[in-house]
Amino acid sequence: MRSDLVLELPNDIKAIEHTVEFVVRRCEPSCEDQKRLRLNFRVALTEALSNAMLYGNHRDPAKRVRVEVTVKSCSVIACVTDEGNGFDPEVVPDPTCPMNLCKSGGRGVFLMRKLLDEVRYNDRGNSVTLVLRYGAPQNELRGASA
Amino acid sequence: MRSDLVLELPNDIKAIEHTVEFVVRRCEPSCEDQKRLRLNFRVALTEALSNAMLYGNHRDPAKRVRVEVTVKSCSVIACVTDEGNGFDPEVVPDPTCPMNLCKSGGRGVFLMRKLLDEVRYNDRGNSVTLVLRYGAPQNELRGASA
Amino acid sequence: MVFQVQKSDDITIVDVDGQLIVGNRQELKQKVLEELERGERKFLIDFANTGYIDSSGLGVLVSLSKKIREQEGELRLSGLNEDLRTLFELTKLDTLFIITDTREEALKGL
Amino acid sequence: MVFQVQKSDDITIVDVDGQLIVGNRQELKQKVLEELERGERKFLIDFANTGYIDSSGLGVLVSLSKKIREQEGELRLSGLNEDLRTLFELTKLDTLFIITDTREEALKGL
Ligand SMILES: Nc1ncnc2c1ncn2[C@@H]1O[C@H](COP(=O)(O)OP(=O)(O)O)[C@@H](O)[C@H]1O
Ligand SMILES: Nc1ncnc2c1ncn2[C@@H]1O[C@H](COP(=O)(O)OP(=O)(O)O)[C@@H](O)[C@H]1O
Repeated sequence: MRSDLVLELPNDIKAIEHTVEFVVRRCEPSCEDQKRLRLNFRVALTEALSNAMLYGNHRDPAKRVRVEVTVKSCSVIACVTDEGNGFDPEVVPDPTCPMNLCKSGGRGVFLMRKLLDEVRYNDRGNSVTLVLRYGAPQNELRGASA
Repeated sequence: MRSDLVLELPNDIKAIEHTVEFVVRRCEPSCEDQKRLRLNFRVALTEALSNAMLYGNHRDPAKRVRVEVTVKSCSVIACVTDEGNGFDPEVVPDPTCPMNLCKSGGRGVFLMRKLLDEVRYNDRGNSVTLVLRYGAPQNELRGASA
Repeated sequence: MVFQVQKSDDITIVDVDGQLIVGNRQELKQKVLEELERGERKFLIDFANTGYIDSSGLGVLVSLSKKIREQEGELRLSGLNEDLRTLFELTKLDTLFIITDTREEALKGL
Repeated sequence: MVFQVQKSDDITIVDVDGQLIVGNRQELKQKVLEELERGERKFLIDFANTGYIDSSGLGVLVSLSKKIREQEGELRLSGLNEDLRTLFELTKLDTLFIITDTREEALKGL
């Protein structure tokens, strides 16, 4: 299936806010859950983009981040891919453990997972697919209502 | 040279406004001529996108428009490509002729050329490159001041 | 973008908030044609809150002006900032329309 | 986005207009740390005009709160709408901060 929107972005964290805004506006007309699009999807996409730019592409301005967005009748899907070597998303520690609560970092992957219905990494770990579902059959653990 | 921003857009004229806004915001920090970025470039990019969607892609929602943007120290360059068969930009009539003045159409290509320093089609005619220059060596016939 | 329609005596005033471009021009056209069908004859389109206009926006204005004149009505434009005026000048459409600086001037003349 | 700093008696109030995210968090951090160095000790960050916050925005709040406490100061947060509260709850940061509904409440307590 062809994506509804593809972006190749410069590796510039200043571009994240406008990019997220642009993608969300594009999804708005078709999305039946404006509230979770506005909060959950927006924050999760911001996390995915900043991880791609900061860790995947190591802030290298010559690298790019690719975003593919697909809007379906019951979901919005965004795939964010960087040019890095990836990582193992399974070993990210739980930032809500008392030991980690006072750390300034480590909440990005956790938030994505909490906020969305599905967060899937490729094997290499340099590409993450974010899924926000709405309409009937929904994941019970869907973040904002947790 | 790699573009600073690449977009593959759905063939939906409702997406044009947000796309133009997104691209212009991306160019703003580096552009030394905010006035012509805001008017000349914005209008010209709108024309290029609507022609690509309406004539190139014949309003077909399965088709896509590709936009490549490059921001340099003395110019902003946008290349807009559709999936159509192109046309001959040389035979577009002058809309300011008294005969044409009362027609409702035919001002898009003309405006792009008037507003920008350079408007270049590929041989097939399905891809147009828009150039807004600023800083020292400028085209004398640069639109807004004409 | 939003098109707001108001009446002042027998004049129909349309405010264009945002852009008048290919994605929304039909909306403006429809709004004005509805009023024309209802019997309205004097129109003012105010661009004081407009960002930019593209060629298809200009095209809609040309076609509305023709339709209004066919019904012996009149269309005026007001509130064009420097940027928007440039577009009318480049396309020589400033010679086709009655354009006034302010809405008040336009209302006086209509 | 803009960070506006005001003083009310000995309290430094920072308004976050827009988003607090990876692209601008350093700006907030710097503003607050400058005030801390100048000797200010009571801080209120008001989110009444904030759209959303990402994990790095939350991270900056955590690190500011630590730095302020090290100087025996105090940081409060106010004006979080339902969306923003959700983010604090999911990350359990609501247990780490003193959060009040309104700016007035926060000022009274500080
Ligand atoms: N796209 C990526 N490429 C490489 N490493 C990543 C990527 N995304 C996340 N990581 C790794 O996972 C860790 C946890 O990320 P995250 O939960 O977002 O917290 P933080 O960004 O605060 O470190 C990062 O520190 C980084 O090592
Ligand atoms: N990308 C394109 N692909 C095919 N034909 C095009 C393209 N762009 C412009 N044209 C042709 O050029 C003509 C003039 O376009 P333009 O000056 O924008 O005025 P208008 O859009 O009002 O017709 C169009 O009617 C169309 O036939």
